Amino acid sequence: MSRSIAVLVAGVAAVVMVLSKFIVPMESAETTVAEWFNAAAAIAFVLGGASLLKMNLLTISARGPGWGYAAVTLVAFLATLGVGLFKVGVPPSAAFPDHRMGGTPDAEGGALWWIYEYLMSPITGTLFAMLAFYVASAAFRAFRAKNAAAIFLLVTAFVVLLGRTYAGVFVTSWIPDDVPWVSWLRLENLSAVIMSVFTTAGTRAMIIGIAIGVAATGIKIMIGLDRSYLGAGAGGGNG
Amino acid sequence: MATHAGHASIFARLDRIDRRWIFLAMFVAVAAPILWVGVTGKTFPEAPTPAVQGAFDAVESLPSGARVLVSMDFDPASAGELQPMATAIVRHCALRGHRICTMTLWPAGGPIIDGTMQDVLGDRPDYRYGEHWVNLGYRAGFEGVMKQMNSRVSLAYATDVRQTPLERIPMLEGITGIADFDLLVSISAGYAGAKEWVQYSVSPTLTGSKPLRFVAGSTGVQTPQLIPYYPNQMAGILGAIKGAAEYEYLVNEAVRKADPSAIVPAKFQEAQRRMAPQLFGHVLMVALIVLGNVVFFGLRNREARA
Amino acid sequence: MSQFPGTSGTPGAPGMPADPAVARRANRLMIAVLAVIAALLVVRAWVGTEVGSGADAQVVHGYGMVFVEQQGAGHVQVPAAEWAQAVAADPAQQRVMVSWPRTVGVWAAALLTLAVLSFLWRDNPVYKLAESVVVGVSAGYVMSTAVWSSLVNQVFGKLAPGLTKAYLSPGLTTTESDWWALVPLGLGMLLLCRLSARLSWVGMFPLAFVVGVFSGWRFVQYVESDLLAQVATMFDPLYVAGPTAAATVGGTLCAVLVLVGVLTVLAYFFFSLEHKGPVGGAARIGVWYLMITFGASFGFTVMGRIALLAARCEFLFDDWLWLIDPAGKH
Amino acid sequence: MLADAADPAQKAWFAADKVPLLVALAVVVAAVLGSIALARTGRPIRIRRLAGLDAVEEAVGRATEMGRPILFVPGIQDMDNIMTVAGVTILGHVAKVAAEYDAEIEVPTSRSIVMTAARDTVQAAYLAAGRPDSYNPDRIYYVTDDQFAYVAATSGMMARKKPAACFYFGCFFAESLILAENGNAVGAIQVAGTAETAQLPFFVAACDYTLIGEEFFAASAYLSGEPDQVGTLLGQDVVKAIVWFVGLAAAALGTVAALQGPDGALQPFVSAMRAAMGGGA
Repeated sequence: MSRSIAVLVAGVAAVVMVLSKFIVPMESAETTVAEWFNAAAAIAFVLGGASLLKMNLLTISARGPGWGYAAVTLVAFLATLGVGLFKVGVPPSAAFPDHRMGGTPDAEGGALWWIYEYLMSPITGTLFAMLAFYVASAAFRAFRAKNAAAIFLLVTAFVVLLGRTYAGVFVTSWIPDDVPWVSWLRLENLSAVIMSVFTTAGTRAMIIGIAIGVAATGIKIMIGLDRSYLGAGAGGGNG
Repeated sequence: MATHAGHASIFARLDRIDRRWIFLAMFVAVAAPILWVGVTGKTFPEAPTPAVQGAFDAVESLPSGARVLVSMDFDPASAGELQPMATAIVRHCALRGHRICTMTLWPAGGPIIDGTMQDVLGDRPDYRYGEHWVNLGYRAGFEGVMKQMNSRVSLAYATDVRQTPLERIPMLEGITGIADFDLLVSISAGYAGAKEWVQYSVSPTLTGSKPLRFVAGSTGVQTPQLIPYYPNQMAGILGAIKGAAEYEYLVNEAVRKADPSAIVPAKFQEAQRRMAPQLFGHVLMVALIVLGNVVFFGLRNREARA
Repeated sequence: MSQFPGTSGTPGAPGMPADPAVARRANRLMIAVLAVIAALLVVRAWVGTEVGSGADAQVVHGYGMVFVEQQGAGHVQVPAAEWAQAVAADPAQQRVMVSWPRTVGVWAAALLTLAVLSFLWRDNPVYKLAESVVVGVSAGYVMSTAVWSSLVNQVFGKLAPGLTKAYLSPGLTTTESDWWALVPLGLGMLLLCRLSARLSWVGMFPLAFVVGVFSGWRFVQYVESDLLAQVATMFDPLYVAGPTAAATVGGTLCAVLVLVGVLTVLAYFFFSLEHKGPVGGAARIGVWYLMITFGASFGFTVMGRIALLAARCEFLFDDWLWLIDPAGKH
Repeated sequence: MLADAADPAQKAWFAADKVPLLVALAVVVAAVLGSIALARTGRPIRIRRLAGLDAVEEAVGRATEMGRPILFVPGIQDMDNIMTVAGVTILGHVAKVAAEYDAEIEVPTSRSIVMTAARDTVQAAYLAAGRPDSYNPDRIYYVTDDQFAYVAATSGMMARKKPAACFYFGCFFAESLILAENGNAVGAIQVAGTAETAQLPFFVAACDYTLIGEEFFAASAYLSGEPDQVGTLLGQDVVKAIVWFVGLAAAALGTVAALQGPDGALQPFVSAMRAAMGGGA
């Protein structure tokens, strides 16, 4: 029963959003819903924090493997949340110098800013930077020109990799730049042609296909055929 | 056959090489040029591609005082690629005298805006907050924020980050919906970012009377997926650090052209400097793929013969 | 130390020599190489960096020093040269000074950067520690940002404007309560029910609402932007007249190749037709287009990865070790 | 042009410039719903052969011959991700083939719910293959939620057990590279499928077969055999076919108009159509 109501809620919400695109007076309905949607998105972040808290508390209380790391995560979470919510060390705002909560929570010099700048930035940045090492290792050990398709792919990758740096200019500088019949063969020009012709065409066809797929999913949610989301979690993503 | 056996053993040894040597090679390929450029200060000349030139022209062609909305939709994890773009575009806007409104759809984007504005406008006392630039900050909701801003910016943002109500901010006078801005810029590392801006805010205006001009800056991973939108739905794209370097080069050339004696501060050449580690990193990648295949097929031939 | 298990390096894992003697030798050699690199960096930093020029010159032994200047209510980071100048002018000045919190911060950032990089050597507790910290810190940061940027003004401010203005948000201009704000608050509360096993079914309703709204938007916007507007570009003429014969041929060829690419890749993604005859031929051409597209993606992705590594290296060499000063920070 | 056709009085409540969009949405709805209805009548709908799926049998056969296990990774996201759902559907097929060949299948997962779903699926597959006794739930296990820790553990397992066939079907991020690299190092046949565009190039370069984007979903719809899923696939094909012919016609019209020059008879029509569809003038 409650599942059917939920499916109905989703379907009605979707249809109303579609109609509001065409029926001008419904625009205010759309912006109101958007406001609720945004608040729900903000609360989803709170939900994310709460579920992290719950998970780590469970690990710690059960003395599960690696509970020490869970404790570190917990302390880091609570400390960051605390200094963020209470605006610890935030310089007062120019407009409201006397108000304790007048400043921006992550303004330069505040505790939250310090955590952001010196803990969060370096770790997330380095975690992403590690991928450069992994891709190098995979380059040597996994990317094999084992068939024509792979050869095509790798050769294109070479052209783009070299053509998008000075290496391309250097390697093919002997090709005259002022003879239009051959100048496109210079690596920097060739990589531009690959982007403007082949990537444009290939990606265009792919996003057309994806758009049709997204539309089909939307239709199925509207008429209640697709209910997979009911077993799903919530929250935004990045990435 | 001694030489042949020698070859084979080299292949076999290379095939079993400890991957940490490859990691070290990548580190050296990136670190050494950084030190070299850091000491010598040399950079490579850049030849702008059409998509970058399009982005530059979109900013350049606006009359002075035009209003540009810059959404910095990334977090510190991607700042290595995108910060130079953000700096270059905001700097270009400031050089042209445009009024800049900043915002972000990513929760960790706030300090990135502060840092960028401090870098670019720190020594521009003529750029007064509220009159020449304003920071709306972060709002949760991804596409929901775009939907609200399409109708009325003030629905999404009641105040700016300094808690000034929008109607009391001089530079936003006359701005109702997002289409009232003369240009939208999104520098984005993924969802929600440039693609969603195109879908939700730019494309709906294309059938109307006032299409919204849009420029995107994007990470290397995302750039190919934005290419089909250029030039119809986007005026230009800065793709990866190379796009940033080309844009920086165009802005710096424009500065030098206006005043041949002008010295471009080092902080505005970050992306151009980065092209040196890129060069060596890319060459190493190509070499590793080629070498890996030589080893692979070398060993396979040997097995086939044996 | 079972609460901090570091998975031991997996002996015999790919890329790790199987023979322990070889592995030991490789380890020793690698440690030696890393030690030499580290020693060079330390020696260079020990020598110190001269900041300022002429009479103002001061030698600073780098290592992550940050100088700040009082500006308004807060402090702003300034180059070391400015500090050198200020000290040379007045040794007792308090205007420009070393910021210990930020100096400690640069150290923390550098050590954490190295901690993460240590995973390349093998999985270890230090890496895991850095990872645990970032998971907690990111969640805390995002949650506090969501509260301040969205909930305070958009929800609390509408329900209790007086209280919110007095204690949380002095800039608030609303004075009347807007009870519609209870709806998102209620949605949020229901969403939080998902945390409880017994009540999680209640969380289904806000989720259904969010999914419904979102899929309605996506349905329309994907068709408008990625289907209709993309098909509109196919009106591009195949004949492109250029200023020269070469430009005309080139432009026309490019236009034809784009159209052929879109149509053949679409043909590849037909699933209800066997890849035989003309459809098969088109699909085979489509595969080539896809491979070139992926090759370009490959190149761009690699480019992005290397750029991020370069940024981290620059941080270590510039902000921490003061080996270089490309941005004029010192 | 279409916008002009609308009565000015109607503009007050109807967004006239969105008529082409309305038409496009109507076409998509009609195609998808019509195809689902057709599939529900029980008429068989043919789905073309997918090389990646054909490769499953070959790879499993080889693993059996060599007496080495099969590895299946259903991505690193939870069951709310449609790619994970599609991956688990394909796992059912792989497990069935494995049961028939009596090959050992290993499924490390990154989410506990995925583990539960995978166990159910594999058990059902063994039952369908008539070998319920051979099903071993211990080989389907949860490792950790953490991306890189998961990869480290899975890589170590790969080094020890040296699977002869590796399948990666689901949502992958940066770990795609590391998995494929390790699979290569142990000499496995590798088959992958994902719709995560940024990872596709790496899979294509490192694996023997890759199901690309929509192909991956098509494989899952085909294997599920549900009329609604197969019908949706057909509906999408219908829309693609319409796009195909409209695109071709658009290119022809655009070219003729360009050859006629700016004053040609076709130019106003082409410009108006293009503008109405959001393609600029």
